[in-house]
Amino acid sequence: MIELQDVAYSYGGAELFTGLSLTLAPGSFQFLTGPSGAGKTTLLKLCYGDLRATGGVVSLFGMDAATMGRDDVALARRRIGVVHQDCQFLDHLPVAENIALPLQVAGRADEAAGDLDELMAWVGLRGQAAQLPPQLSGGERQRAALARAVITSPDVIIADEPTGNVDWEMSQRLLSLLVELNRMGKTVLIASHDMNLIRTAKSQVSANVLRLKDGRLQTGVAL
Amino acid sequence: MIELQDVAYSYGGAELFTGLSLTLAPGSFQFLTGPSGAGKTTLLKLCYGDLRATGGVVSLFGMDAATMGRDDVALARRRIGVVHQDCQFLDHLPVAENIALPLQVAGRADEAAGDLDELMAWVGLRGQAAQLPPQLSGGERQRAALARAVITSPDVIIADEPTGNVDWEMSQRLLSLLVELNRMGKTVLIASHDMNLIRTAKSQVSANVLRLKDGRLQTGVAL
Amino acid sequence: MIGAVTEALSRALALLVGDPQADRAVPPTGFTARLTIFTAGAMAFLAVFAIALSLATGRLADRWSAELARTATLRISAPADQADAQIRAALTVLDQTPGVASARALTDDEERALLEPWFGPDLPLASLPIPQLIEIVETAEGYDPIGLRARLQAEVPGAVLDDHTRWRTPLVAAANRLRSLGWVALLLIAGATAAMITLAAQSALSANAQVIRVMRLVGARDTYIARAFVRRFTLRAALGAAIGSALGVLAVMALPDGGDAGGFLTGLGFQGAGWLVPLLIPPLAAIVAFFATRAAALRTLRSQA
Amino acid sequence: MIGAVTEALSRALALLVGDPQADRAVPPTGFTARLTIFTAGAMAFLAVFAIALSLATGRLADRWSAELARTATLRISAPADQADAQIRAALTVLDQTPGVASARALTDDEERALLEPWFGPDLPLASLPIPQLIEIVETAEGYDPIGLRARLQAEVPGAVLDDHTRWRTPLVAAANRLRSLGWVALLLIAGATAAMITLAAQSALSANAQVIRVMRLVGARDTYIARAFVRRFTLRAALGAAIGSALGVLAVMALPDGGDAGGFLTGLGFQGAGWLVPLLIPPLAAIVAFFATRAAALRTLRSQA
Ligand SMILES: Nc1ncnc2c1ncn2[C@@H]1O[C@H](COP(=O)(O)OP(=O)(O)OP(=O)(O)O)[C@@H](O)[C@H]1O
Ligand SMILES: Nc1ncnc2c1ncn2[C@@H]1O[C@H](COP(=O)(O)OP(=O)(O)OP(=O)(O)O)[C@@H](O)[C@H]1O
Ligand SMILES: [Mg+2]
Ligand SMILES: [Mg+2]
Repeated sequence: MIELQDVAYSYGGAELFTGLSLTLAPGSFQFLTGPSGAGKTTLLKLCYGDLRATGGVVSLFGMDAATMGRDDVALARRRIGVVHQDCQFLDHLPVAENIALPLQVAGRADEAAGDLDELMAWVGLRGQAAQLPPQLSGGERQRAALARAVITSPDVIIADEPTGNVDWEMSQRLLSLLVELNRMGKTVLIASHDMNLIRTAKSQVSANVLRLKDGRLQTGVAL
Repeated sequence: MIELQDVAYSYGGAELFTGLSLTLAPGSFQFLTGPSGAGKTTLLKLCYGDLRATGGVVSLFGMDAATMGRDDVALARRRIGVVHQDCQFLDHLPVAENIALPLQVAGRADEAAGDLDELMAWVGLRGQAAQLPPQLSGGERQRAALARAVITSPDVIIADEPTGNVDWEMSQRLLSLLVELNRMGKTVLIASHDMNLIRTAKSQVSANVLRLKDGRLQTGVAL
Repeated sequence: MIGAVTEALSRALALLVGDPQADRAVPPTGFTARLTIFTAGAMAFLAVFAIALSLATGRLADRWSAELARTATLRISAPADQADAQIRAALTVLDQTPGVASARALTDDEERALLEPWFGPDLPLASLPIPQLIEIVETAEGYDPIGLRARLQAEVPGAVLDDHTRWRTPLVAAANRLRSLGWVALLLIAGATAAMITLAAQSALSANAQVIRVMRLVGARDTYIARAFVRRFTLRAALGAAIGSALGVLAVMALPDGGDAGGFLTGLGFQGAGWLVPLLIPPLAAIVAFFATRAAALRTLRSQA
Repeated sequence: MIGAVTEALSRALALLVGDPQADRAVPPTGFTARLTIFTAGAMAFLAVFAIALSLATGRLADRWSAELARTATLRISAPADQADAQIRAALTVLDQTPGVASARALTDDEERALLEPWFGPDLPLASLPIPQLIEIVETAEGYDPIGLRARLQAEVPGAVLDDHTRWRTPLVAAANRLRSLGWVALLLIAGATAAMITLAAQSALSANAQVIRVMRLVGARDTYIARAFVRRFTLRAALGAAIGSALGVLAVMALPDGGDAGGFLTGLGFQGAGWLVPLLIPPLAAIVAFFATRAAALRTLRSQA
């Protein structure tokens, strides 16, 4: 689905990482860990075409990301559900509409009704459906962002620190949602610092743990 | 220092909590836990005068928060270092200036030089001093926010989820900074979901754990 | 060629046609909204005045040109017995001069009317040795006064040509200056409006950077996002301009009417088809806003990841 | 009382006096900055033109009033033998009429000059039974034409008073209308400028909501925050207005000079002290911006926690 070959990235100064290769096979479940500032967010952004590699080849769904136009990227995004580290919403629209936004944009608004309700209940936002995003708590924002990322039932789900602000119980619940989606064949990539969460996940699904440190990516890390 | 007596708060709808009392004694170290959406952030905002209680009395440094003017609140804030859950900065100023901002505003800019360097090294941002805040990683932002909160060496430090985006090692490091400040007599109040962190803290300092759930505040919670 | 134009037009229309859902992506109100409406309104109001000024001075210049420029006077002083002959000779010369539309001798009554302000109505014209006057009406091209003078000197020695030039030129120039001033003001206003709407659109776009980021994140295409902004701004500019023009027209109507008092300065208002000109302002403002916002939106979008 | 004013002034100045550190809190550039500078500039430019128009039409109205209003003509047609006596009688009457500053009979040369356009220079005035003309110069208050006519009819039967009123009134009215149009335009421009700067300031403030939140969070007082915004906007408005006025003055200077061609329409430009008027625009714009931004900033601050 998404492949990075010998990829390098730098924000203008020194290179953050070089010679990094990674394949997100369909149906795989991967965790990305590493110290703060190692470049996890950067790596995820490469995977959904938000940044362009300064070296190497990134291919999204078989297309070379370097040759994709802005509309190609937009279309690819419809197949990738993304949870940003700092969740952003359309602050003037109620949470429910924000969560349904990807369907809206893809012209599939009619699919929303049933799924939306169920999904919002699952992430515990039923009571907040009519609130505006700035009126949500930190954890509620993260849950709304996750709901928005999965509502289109995309092929790939990329989540950057999706449980940083929620309690242990809720993070279990969110994890089980992702595991469920993975069982349905979706590819999942999650950046996380929460070792407990990763351990729990490994008990439920065959998850691979990647570790990004000092510009090198280790795969199959044992905890 | 900060006292809440029989405090209630509601965002217009149902009451989030009522009859809540809490005293932050000088030199105390407290953790605030509770499920996402319980009202932790709301409670902290009451403690630094960002919100006004809809019932009961909040007193900041002996003054009734309800009677404080905007300038009084501003002056009280100079004695309270705050780490917001969503860290915000002046996006056009480099990280170092952002961290020194509270000194600037209080007219104590000359004190910055030595402390600033040391502090930035401690939170691991020496290399990022000249970057702009939008160019920081999620964890770096949190560390910068913590550094900004403690640079004036305020009497009270209130941090909302200050380690949600940093790795375990770094969160230990930040914790030891807060413990150090607490040993110097500062009052510390931290909202956190991270039970490991709280456990570690309890081994270093006599920390009290508060739990906010269903509108009720339990004190002295065992983990 | 026609195909390309049609396509460009239909794309422009597609950008305008409402997708109520896409529209909801842009926050409906806020200061930039009010700023746009107000700017468009204020500028339209000023534009109505500038147009009124231009049209009025245009009429003034035309009238002065017509009244002053196209006539000249030939004065024939000759002994009574030769007068008739000289008049006939002069008329012949004038008939043959290119650029002279018509020429005729003034009757006694007309001469008396001319002199009345100074001498009263009872002037015994017949008994006075006053010159005979011939009124010359020029064609649009005008005649060559130097050539005409030379011929007249040869054939009608008693004739003096007074072609009013020293009167006409400065007045018509002044009226034309006023008129071009009105058009310059209009151009300035249009330019300033375009620039302000562009800037307002750009500040709205940069204030809504988060909207753009979120929309891109969930897979919206540039045109989908741009459309929402463009529609908003186009409609706001048109609305503001419509209000401003309406108020401007009302204000012009409320100005004290000059009538044709003096018959000399025309009132500052619209006449006939002139009333339709302010109707052009809102669509023009909308067009300006459309292109300004579209360029700004696409530029802003491309500058973002 | 004086104390209060002094204090208000010193507080206003304290808001303006630079604290380079506080200033850094506000992002230096961005579209609202450009928008403010441009708006102030464009409006100042238009204001210069409106002022020039007002001053020029003011001069025009004054001149027309002076030239046309303050003189009248008395025409005396009398048999040659009675002429002198009637002229003397008329002058006596005029001397005694309140509102007449001076009156004198035109000399033959002057009459000849008046008639020259029609009759040529060789008119044998002496031999003609043409009326004698008396020029009357009014005082500022003017005289009562009806009363004067009645007295003249009694004492100088051959006199006809022509007081030019039917000429004067519409012309002066037209010039005054143009002048007030200029002032109305000026008021409109000033109002629109104030409103636009307010809106620009408010959209800048709402675009910088995060700055305000952060500053409050770290314990900055409202005045500290407001000062940074107010200074920025005041300086921007002053800068923009200075540029706009300078360009406006250059543009007015570049207009083709009417000279006093025709002596009738005055050129659209500044004369004498008039050149100083555009200098007032930048400080006025700054004052407007100061109060507009200050009100907007304090309002925005108070609306936030
Ligand atoms: N726009 C930018 N310009 C310059 N440097 C940047 C920019 N964005 C990120 N960086 C730097 O690149 C490094 C990696 O950032 P990234 O956000 O990928 O880290 P991360 O692994 O996600 O960290 P965290 O766990 O704290 O979120 C950081 O040191 C950061 O300061
Ligand atoms: N401005 C607001 N208007 C209405 N409701 C609000 C507003 N802010 C917060 N809330 C609601 O109040 C509740 C408590 O919010 P708060 O941010 O205090 O939670 P929290 O305990 O900090 O949660 P988290 O752990 O997720 O950060 C949430 O359910 C939230 O939806
Ligand atoms: Mg990150
Ligand atoms: Mg919270």
